[in-house]
Amino acid sequence: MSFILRRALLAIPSLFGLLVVTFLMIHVSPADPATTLAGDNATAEQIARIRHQYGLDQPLAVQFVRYVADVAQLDFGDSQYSSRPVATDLLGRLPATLELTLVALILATALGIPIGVVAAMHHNRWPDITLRLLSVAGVAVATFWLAIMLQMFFSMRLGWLPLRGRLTDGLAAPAGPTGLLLVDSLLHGDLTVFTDAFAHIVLPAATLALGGIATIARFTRAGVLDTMSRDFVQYARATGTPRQRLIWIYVLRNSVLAAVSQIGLLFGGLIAGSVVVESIFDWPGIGNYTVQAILTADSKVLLAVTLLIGVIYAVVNILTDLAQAAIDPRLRERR
Amino acid sequence: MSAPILDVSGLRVSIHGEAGVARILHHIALRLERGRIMGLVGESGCGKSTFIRTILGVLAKGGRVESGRIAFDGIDLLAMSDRAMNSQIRGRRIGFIPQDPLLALNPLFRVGTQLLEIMRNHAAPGDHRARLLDLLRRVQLPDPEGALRRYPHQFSGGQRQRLLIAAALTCAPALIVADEPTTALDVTTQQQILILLKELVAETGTALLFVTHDLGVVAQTCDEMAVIYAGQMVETGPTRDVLANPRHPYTRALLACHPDRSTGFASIPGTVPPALHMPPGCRFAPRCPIAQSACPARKPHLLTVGPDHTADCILYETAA
Amino acid sequence: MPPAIRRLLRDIPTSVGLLIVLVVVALAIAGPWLAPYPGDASASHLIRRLKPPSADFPFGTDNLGRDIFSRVILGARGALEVSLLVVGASMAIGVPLGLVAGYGTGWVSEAIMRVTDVFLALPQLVLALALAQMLGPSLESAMIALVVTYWPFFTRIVFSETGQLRTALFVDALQGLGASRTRILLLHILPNTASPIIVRATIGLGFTILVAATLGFLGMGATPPDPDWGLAVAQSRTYLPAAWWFATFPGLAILFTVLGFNLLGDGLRDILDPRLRRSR
Amino acid sequence: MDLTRRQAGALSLAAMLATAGRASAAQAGTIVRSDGQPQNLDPHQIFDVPMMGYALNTYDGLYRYEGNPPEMQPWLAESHTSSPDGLTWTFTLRKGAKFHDGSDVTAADIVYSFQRVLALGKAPASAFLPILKPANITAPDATTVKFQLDKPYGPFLAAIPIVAIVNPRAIKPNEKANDWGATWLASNEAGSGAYKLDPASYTPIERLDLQRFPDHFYGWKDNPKPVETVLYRLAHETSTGVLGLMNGSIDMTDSYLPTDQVEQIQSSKSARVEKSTSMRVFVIRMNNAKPPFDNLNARKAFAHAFNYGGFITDILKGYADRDGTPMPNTLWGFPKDAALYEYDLDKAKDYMKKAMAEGAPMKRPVEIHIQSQLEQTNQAAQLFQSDLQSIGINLKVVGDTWANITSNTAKADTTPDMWIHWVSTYFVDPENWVGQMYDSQFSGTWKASSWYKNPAVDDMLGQARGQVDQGQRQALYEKATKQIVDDCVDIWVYNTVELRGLSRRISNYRFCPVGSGGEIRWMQLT
Repeated sequence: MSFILRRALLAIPSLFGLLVVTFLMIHVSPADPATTLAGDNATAEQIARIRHQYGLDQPLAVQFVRYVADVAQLDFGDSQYSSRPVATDLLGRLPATLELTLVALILATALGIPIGVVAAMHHNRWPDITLRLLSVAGVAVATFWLAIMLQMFFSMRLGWLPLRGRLTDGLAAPAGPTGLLLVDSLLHGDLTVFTDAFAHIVLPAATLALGGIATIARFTRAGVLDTMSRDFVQYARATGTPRQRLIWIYVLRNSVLAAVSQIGLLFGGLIAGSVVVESIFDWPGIGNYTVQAILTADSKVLLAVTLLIGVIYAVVNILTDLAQAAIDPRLRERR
Repeated sequence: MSAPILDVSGLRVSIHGEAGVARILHHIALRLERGRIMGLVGESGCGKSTFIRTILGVLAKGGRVESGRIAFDGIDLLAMSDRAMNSQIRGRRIGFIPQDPLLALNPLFRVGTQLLEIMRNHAAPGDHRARLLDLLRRVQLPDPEGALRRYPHQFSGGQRQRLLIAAALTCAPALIVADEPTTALDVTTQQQILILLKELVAETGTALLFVTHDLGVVAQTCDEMAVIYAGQMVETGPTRDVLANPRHPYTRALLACHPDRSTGFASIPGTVPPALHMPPGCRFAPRCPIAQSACPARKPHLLTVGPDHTADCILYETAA
Repeated sequence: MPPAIRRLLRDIPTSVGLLIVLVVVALAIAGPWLAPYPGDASASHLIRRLKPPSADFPFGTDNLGRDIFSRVILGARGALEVSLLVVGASMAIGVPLGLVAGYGTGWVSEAIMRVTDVFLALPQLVLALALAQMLGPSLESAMIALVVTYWPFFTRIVFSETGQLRTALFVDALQGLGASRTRILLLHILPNTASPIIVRATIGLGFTILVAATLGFLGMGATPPDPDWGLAVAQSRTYLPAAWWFATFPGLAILFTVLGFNLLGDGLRDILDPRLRRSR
Repeated sequence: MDLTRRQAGALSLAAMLATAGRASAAQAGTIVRSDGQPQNLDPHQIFDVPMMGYALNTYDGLYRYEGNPPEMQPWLAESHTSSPDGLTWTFTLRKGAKFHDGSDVTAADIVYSFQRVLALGKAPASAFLPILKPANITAPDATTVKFQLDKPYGPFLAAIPIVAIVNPRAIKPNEKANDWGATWLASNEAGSGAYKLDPASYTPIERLDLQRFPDHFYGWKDNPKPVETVLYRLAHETSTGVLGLMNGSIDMTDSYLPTDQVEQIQSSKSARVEKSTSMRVFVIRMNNAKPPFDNLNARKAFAHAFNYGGFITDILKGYADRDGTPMPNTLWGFPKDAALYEYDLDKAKDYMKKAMAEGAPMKRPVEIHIQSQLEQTNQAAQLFQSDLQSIGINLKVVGDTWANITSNTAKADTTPDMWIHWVSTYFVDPENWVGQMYDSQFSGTWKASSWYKNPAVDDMLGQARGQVDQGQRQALYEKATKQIVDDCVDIWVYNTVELRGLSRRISNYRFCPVGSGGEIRWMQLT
């Protein structure tokens, strides 16, 4: 517990640095939020009034201190675009993005690890070479292109999977508690919504997961090959442990250590990738919200999103450390 | 005399790697009777470990048995499939004690899990846990109950080796192969482990093939010994005979190097030949002080030089 | 043939990668002479809009009647230029900082690494988008954004390598001989960090092409009429699903190019980094 | 790609999902529209095309534009009178109109609504701020509203439908610190319109649900099969919206479909395209303050180099009407006899020579900013570029965004050399086009981003603005427009034909340039 607390405290300076960098970058922008705020037909005086009203005519340092003070009280301000509290909008969208990225992560792990193990077991023979080529291709494919191709094939040509959105329009989403449709629908025993939500998440999650599958497969493969050359594997073989059992239980646990450390990095990549995927599949998550904020120079939203992603990063890193400690007893003592 | 538990003859093993073919074992022959302890002695790199791996059927990648026979209790091990070796021999009838007990245990699993895994695969049905605890007490491990819940790195070196000795005994094997089991330990611990091993052999009636580079350990522990040089078996015989009356020039040189024996600092001139470029014939010939011109042409084979005492040297060719 | 190259060529995936990279480089250099309609970089032919693939136009034509095959070929140069510039600039910033931070021990080193960590934690695509938006969407601002987010990777690598080398015996020996700090850094430590830098740079080239294409797709990178691949996919969306060729071929061009760099990078890593060679 | 039945069966997961994949919005009474929401839901803060698509359904005004060309219809007001000097305007309200909370719409509510617009001072206020003080809006009785203007203002009546009437009883409890309930109304609704918002459904940008309001004053007798539920589900890319339309998951797209989509939608079983001539002009702006565009011959060279016919016929497939002036050609005040610029590269070269003789830097690279999200601006720029290249002018296309460009147009030196946009119908009056685009008093707004200053034109536009008589105003606007065309201030390309994708389930689509046909209450579902 103290470990988590210490890690959380360590993350604060980084988050602060992140805030400074983002704040500076946003405020050197030529785009004037006051113009956006005033709307299409506003006059110059109207714009000036709005600039004053939002404190946009204050020196940068003043604006920053004011902002940090607000953030410290968990007040992220109002969106300059929609005039709504940023925190409300962001929290409302977070479950959609979390659901998408978590499903993608599960998919990446559930497929990436076995692929990596199989490749390692057939080291340098054709299954290995094929899987290696495929996994590199998985990292090389442009997400936006893959998403469009999947849409064209599975939604338009075959009509098997929905084109867009998170749930068929008009279908009522179950009320809470998690906001994750797949979980909530099961909790409410609503199979219609579950099937529908599942059908909707397949394509975006698969698009998002592909790079992750490839990455995890690569690290697992390297990990298995490394572990296989270790003495304890020799010993286990010499004491007659069945091969499949040896690999899938004993070798795998050692091999996923490296892959697990990748998952932390991967999660950041998934969040970033969701910007593209959400826009193509009309997924109502923070990725789309972010793009909108970028297009409208909505600085409060951009700052909050950056902070949120920073916090998610920190949390994921702590979780990664915990997962590694759960796998490796030696790490547990080192803390 | 009953049939030997281990009978190896004419064994040749090579490793096929990127750089070429390394003929690691060139001519290995030995017989080990039931309940006896045999020390297998040689410098590092002479092929001792490869020999053990060959017996257990876990040769490294590219390893290939070119010729020869390994009979274990009359069964031809080289003819067995990997699956059969796994289910009938390794861990079940041949126990194994590795060189470095720290590296040999998976650091991520509890010791209990790992030892019970071996029993799960091989031991007769029954209360494995209780039997394991018995064994741990037998190898004098403190707090056996707690030990099962601990991880490998939480033990001292000696304790770990005791664990692995217990592991080798779990299935009451007819043969235990120990690969330098005391090398990684400090001298006092080494003594305790050796005494323990000797007691256990006497008690359980298992045979022990004890691989080491330490002649002192052999002298103290083993009934018989075999000397190996660059993949060739050069001398075998009862420990006392061989030590008292070494017949092969290499054995003599080795004994001369041993600090207990030699009066001054002595060493064998030259180096062990590289695995990829082994000399023909007798591989010791290039370093042998009494080599003859015929040595490089000699096909290796052991010659009887005394009661149960053999050596592989051109010197005894005529005497035979 | 040196053994390193022989080993590289014997590995099928690596040689495939090398082949692709060579083809892309050749296209980048000789594109205007190889493309059947080099004028289609900027010209438009309203008469032959959106024609499906045929003998005349193997990849079909786009929304302004331009030959997609030619534009895919012509796009290679831009993609390569962008990635070379971005990776080059990232190295120019990241490597010296990594050397200084790794070799020193004081607060300078600490400060550099803290800043690096902050930049590493920035969500790359989001930052790139935001920067591109702020500086005005153009290839130049996309490139600046990519450099801003990519240099820390080099700092990290060089930092850890230098840190290891600093404690190595030969550096002690050099210091003992009175070699200057700069001399040690440039002549002895830098060459020893070359391998991981080369590997990272190779993979970075592919990665940059991918992110630049994504920015182009989102309208924050290359601008029309650049024969940019990502931009082409973005423009093609209006004409889907009918004009499938418009989206397909530029996307495949991205895939193959990035694949080539990644395969080559993987191969180089296995050859240059002896610690990893075992895993082959 | 045809799969045999067995192969398809083997993919059991896909088979299980097949129903979900095909699931369409074809639920009785419900339609899904994929066009965008307004920035927020307060009709007094936001005033743009998406807001009108929303507010026309949820709010009512005193008058409403209907039909094409648009005509003012009595709406919450039955009639009005104005004093001969054009300063006093009196509106009589209809009786029985109710807000969504069931309370009556009274004259006091109208006063509150107009005062709120003025107090917030955002975009919808710009037509009224210079001529109307809050105190001068009064309610002599429950059905009469009186406006006393500071000075005569020609477009006053035309601007009346802009103001949505809001319910003060719903807003006042939610006011914070004199904000006139701005924060609350940004995510809620307080109107009397034909549809009411389900506030719980509101997720900015993404989704918004509307339910039919059975007690709407207009009644529903004219519409036996009205739309009961409207689901706004933004398609972030028009192309996704079109795909959704074709696979039946979307019933209504925005009205700016790419022309290339028309054929493919028409050939699909479930959807069609409505084509309506609008009042929405496509302009390529030139920054008259920057060389070479400060030179008339230079501007003419550019104007003659744009391939109007090719763009309209080949790229837009004919779905646009050539309009060489800043005025929609269907609106009064459009000068039918104006001399237009045609595509003629020889003339362009001549003008270029003249301009260069006068010292205009025609060889300097010129930047044209496009709105990256809007493919048509890109196509126009690229077409322009390839023609300009052939006469030796170097045009550089710069991808940009609306937010960015409109920030930059605040100053002449940050305004792009050229940029492309449309001017839509906010209110049906020439003031909405020439008035706000070319009167130099508006320089610094995006609409007047040419930085054009001609005192004669300023004078004419001021006069037209300051009187009520439409005949006199028409003459002034025609004259001013001709002068502006002669000055070749910008490059005017066409008046839009709006293309909206609709499900074949929807009939009785009524288009009006104000709101672009987004008014749902007329639609019938079959």
